[in-house]
Amino acid sequence: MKFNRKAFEYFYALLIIFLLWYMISQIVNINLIPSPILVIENLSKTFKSKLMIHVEYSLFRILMGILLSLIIGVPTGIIMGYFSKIDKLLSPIVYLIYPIPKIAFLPIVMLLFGLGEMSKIFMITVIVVFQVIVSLRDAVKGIPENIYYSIYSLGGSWFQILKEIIIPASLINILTSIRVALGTAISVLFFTETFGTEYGIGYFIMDSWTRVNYIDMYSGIIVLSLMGIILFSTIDFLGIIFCRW
Amino acid sequence: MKFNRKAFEYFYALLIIFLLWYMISQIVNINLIPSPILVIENLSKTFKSKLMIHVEYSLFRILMGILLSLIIGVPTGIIMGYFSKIDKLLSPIVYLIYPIPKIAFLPIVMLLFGLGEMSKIFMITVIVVFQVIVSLRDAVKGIPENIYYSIYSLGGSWFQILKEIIIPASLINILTSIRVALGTAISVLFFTETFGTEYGIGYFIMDSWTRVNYIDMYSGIIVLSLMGIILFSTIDFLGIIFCRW
Amino acid sequence: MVKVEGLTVRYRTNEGYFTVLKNINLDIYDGDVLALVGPSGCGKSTLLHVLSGIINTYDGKVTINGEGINTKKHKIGLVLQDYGLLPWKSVYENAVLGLKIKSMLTSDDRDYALFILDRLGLKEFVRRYPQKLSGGQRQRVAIARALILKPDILLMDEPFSALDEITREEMQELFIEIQKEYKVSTVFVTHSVEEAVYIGKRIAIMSKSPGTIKQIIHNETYGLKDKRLCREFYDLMIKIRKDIKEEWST
Amino acid sequence: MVKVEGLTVRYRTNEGYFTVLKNINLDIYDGDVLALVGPSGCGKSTLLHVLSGIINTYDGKVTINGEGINTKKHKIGLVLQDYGLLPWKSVYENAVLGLKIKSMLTSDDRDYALFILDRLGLKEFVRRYPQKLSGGQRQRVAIARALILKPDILLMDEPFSALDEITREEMQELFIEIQKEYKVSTVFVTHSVEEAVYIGKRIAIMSKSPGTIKQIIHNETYGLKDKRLCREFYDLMIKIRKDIKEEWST
Amino acid sequence: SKEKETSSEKLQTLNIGILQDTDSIPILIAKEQGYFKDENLDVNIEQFKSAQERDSALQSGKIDGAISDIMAAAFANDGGFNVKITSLTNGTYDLLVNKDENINSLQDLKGKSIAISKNTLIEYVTDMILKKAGLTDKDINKVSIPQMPTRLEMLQNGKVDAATLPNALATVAMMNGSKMLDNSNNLGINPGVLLFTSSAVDSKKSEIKAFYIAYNKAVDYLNKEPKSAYIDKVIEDGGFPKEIKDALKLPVYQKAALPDKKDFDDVIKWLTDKGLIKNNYNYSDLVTDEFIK
Ligand SMILES: Nc1ncnc2c1ncn2[C@@H]1O[C@H](COP(=O)(O)OP(=O)(O)OP(=O)(O)O)[C@@H](O)[C@H]1O
Ligand SMILES: Nc1ncnc2c1ncn2[C@@H]1O[C@H](COP(=O)(O)OP(=O)(O)OP(=O)(O)O)[C@@H](O)[C@H]1O
Ligand SMILES: [Mg+2]
Ligand SMILES: [Mg+2]
Repeated sequence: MKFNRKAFEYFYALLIIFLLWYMISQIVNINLIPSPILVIENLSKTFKSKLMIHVEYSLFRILMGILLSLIIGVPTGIIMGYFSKIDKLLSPIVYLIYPIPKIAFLPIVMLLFGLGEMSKIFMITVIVVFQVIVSLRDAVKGIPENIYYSIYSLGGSWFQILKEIIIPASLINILTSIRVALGTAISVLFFTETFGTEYGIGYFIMDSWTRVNYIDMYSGIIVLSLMGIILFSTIDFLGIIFCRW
Repeated sequence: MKFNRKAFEYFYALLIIFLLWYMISQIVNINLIPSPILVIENLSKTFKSKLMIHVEYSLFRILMGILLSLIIGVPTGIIMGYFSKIDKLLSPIVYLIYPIPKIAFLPIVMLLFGLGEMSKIFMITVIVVFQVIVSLRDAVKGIPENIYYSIYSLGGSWFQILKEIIIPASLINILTSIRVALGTAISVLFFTETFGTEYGIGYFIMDSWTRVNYIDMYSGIIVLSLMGIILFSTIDFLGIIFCRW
Repeated sequence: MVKVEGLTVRYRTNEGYFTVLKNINLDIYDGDVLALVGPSGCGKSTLLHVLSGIINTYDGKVTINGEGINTKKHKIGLVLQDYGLLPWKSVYENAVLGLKIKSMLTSDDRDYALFILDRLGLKEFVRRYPQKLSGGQRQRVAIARALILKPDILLMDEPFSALDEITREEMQELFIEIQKEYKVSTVFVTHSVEEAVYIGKRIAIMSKSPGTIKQIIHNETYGLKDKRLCREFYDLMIKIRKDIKEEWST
Repeated sequence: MVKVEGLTVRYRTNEGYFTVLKNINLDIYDGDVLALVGPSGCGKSTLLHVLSGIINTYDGKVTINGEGINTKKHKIGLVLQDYGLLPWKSVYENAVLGLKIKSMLTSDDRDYALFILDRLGLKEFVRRYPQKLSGGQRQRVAIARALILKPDILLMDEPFSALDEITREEMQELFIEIQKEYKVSTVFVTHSVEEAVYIGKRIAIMSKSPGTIKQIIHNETYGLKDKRLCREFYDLMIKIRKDIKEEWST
Repeated sequence: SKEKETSSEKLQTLNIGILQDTDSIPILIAKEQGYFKDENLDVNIEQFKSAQERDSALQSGKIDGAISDIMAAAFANDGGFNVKITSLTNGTYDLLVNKDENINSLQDLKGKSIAISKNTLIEYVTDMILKKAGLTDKDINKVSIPQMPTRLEMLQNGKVDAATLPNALATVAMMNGSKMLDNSNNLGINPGVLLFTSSAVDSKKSEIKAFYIAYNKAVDYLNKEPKSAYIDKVIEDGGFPKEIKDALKLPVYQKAALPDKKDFDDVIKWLTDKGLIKNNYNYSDLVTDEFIK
């Protein structure tokens, strides 16, 4: 029943967006904004035959990218948040590297990781990981000192402090940073799937764009959105499961 | 004295990065990775005459973009976080739009805002604003219910609740989301400054890249990093001023 | 007058609804001082939350002077069990929060605020943030906030529980003094029978969970000077202790 | 034995350093029960924080059996003034946290934990999260945690302050019972002179801030049965009340 | 030129999008030498870093015309954006191989990887070169790398065996030792064109005419003057690498002319064979001879 309600909410959101889109497309009536009806029609005809394979590739890349970012970013962020000395050492480095446009290093990344999956996943990771680090660091810094008191007095090891206090206390923030990371990861697909592949929803959109096929392009965008919604809902669901207190 | 220490930390971070870079450049010895010495030499020679103007343009765009994202994103995020009904209405829409690669809407953005400053600032805003919304919403949701009790019993208006509770309680998260937004904003400069302008550090990097002038390109990247560091430090400083309790 | 009629409150938990208060009927007259005594977990705090407008989903009827609770209109001074201080506000800012919300921070108010803070022994801490105070000091900030507001209705949840005996007695005197002057209707929760008898005009005794009101005792010693030297004072304490022992231990 | 020699603690505030404890000398013998009485803000909690290893920058020397405080080695049971419960752990998980950290959660422990929780009247709440408990229930969870650990040293900061009189007395009895069985060295802070005399083997009286130890009184009534029927019990209370009135009101 | 100003009516500004390739050089020269001004025409040159951005600007009407190619024109029309090809431009595209690869003829490419950008003129030229050697898609491994500098680096560092690049970057590669196997010029194909949106064709006729007068003047200039007279400026404004200054072989610029019909039909056939466009366009559908007689 709860699930039904959720599904209904998304359905309604989709409806609103399509309605707005439809109205705009009818008012301005230019090819740049095709009618959503045409797009959905196209999508329903070609999804299985044309788009499915792109979704599979992209999903794999996103999940791997996010996973790697979390594996690297969560521990780094937590350590920086908890040990202010390490924060002092690392945050200047993070601050220096974070704003660099990673796409400029695409050639180097391709040299290191080749033209295949590795370099795509690496690009996603390297873009997303900094957001994770910064969010986690700030979250851990924000844990009030007195929450630690009981475990200090019990002589908890660093690992126990991590497990019993830091991770649960920053779980909400971990989920938030996954959400933000996910959004970013999906939208950078676009840049990482333009080379060395003919699959991936990012490639599909870019290729449709080159071919000035806006109907295909918007179909791809819708698929990307839906992918996003499914992934976001998964996180919301995890949040409900894990943050029950 | 405090300031000196901070400056020292950054100096040391720069040193480490340059050392690493130097070593790599010496080992691989390809023109894709020039020696940092050459880059710094180039930078010191050309910064004032060539790069300064690009920095000014970019700074303006970033600050405007961030400002707009905050003006839109902070209230939206707060309202979604506080009123769970509004959250239920809006978050599906946010989840749908957030992952869309905004670059795909370049033609529409150009149509609406032209090729000039407006469309660049808009692109930054539209990419960054979702990160701000999601972070803020989650932050406000995370405020424990009982913090509100005293103000409820005093009959505080919604505006007073906002001012006395929600904003101070989520101030750390606002700062975090500015940090994340800033990093993202700086790195998307790269995509927004490639048309309709001959200024901006993103343009400079891209232009140097297409001219296969890696020394210039890396000079631009260093400048971008330094810009980032200055902006990040400003936020750290604001954090110290505003979060004193 | 505050009138509580047939109040029943339920909390939602994972295992379903949990009835905390059951059919509470209670009148608090103007200028009344009602001491509320009850076993831990019987719903005293919940009742104060209802009276202060924090909880507003319940069965039954709660009115102030004939109309529903309107926190905007009525000035409700509340001392929460966990103090309810805002960590980002200094002691002074926390103390005047009530006035500020009611938007009438005149210079007289400021003087009064400082006077109260001084009386509560917090003068030297006005610029500190709550996180840097001791437990008792925090509690006094919460008391200060409620008093500085000069409320129409004062609700205090174990307001002196974290104070040493001497300070506690000073606070009790201060409260009696202020109560005399402003005649504010008060409900205060206490765990100390002695305190209930010392301060209360009437004493309400609650049952174990789900909380009901078992007895309301009119305190004959109310207003007497040097109560602690009176026999009646001790007699009443003994009676109440006997009652609650029977009542709560079943 | 816990030995405190020349302990001085300072807090850093915006206005500079603030001396909280000044030259404290104190011995806690094995099996000792030291009741600590002092005015609000005098540094009692700070002293417990030092003894429990939470604060470790101070002047002076604090040793347990001749060596520095080692929270990993010694089993320190601590009841914090604000309970120190973890909101993401259920009552049961919070209660066995100490055992879990010391990594020895046997099935005997589990039984003991449930026994203690039951004795504290928390049986029906074991699966609840602390945020859904009343103040007194939370405090009892904190007490449960300290007792379930079967600590070498037990430090309790106003452990019964949020409990009604009946529950409080039950808890006191439980504590005395457990203390008798396990002979754990205890320091407990209390605001109630009555409680100090009822439970304490020795009673330490602190001065106003900056806190020093003014007097340590050996409690002659310790171990007596039905103390509350003894004259000495009341005599000692009166003496202490007189002392603190003089001491603290200057 | 003073007299002209008074005689003719005020001309509207013409917005032209260019990319960083040698096709754009006559336009840069015309601006630089003031030939547009001579015609009393304001030309606003917008530089784009990628074909997508250029096409976006064109489709949103922010520019009137652009240096482009036949496939882009076909795509645009197929997508419902009417553009008209007005003339040919001059540029060459080279198929290069890595210096360490032992590839000396087109046949040696069998089984090798070639970096291209998919569904663009680069792929078209590559396909045509391969076709000449009797190779098909199956014989080689095409790798899509749309960013040109990245494609260059992948070639030079041996991540791909071969790559197709436009003139300027090909020169960089050759300076660094890459070998050119063949190019579009040898094949006699030239898909580069200048195109205008149909609304510009309708409403800015005199402007476009004036534009071509200036364009032809610039071609004359380029053919007459020694390279040294303009190369610095061209490198600066065109966004070309500095080090190719001496090595760069500019194409022989022709006065504005219409594209070859065979070229056009070949491109359309290539597009339809690959299923990239839905409609089959005739020469006259897309090309207008209004401005070049
Ligand atoms: N983190 C801190 N920073 C600065 N000063 C502090 C801090 N914590 C406590 N203090 C001050 O130190 C003094 C002693 O505090 P402590 O909590 O030890 O008192 P206490 O004896 O436990 O009082 P109470 O009975 O009210 O709990 C108080 O005056 C308090 O204001
Ligand atoms: N948010 C909540 N959700 C579910 N149950 C709750 C919640 N808050 C309190 N309770 C339960 O309601 C009952 C009454 O709680 P309340 O805080 O009103 O008690 P109290 O009389 O103030 O107790 P104490 O003297 O210990 O403070 C308790 O049994 C408690 O477990
Ligand atoms: Mg309570
Ligand atoms: Mg204390």
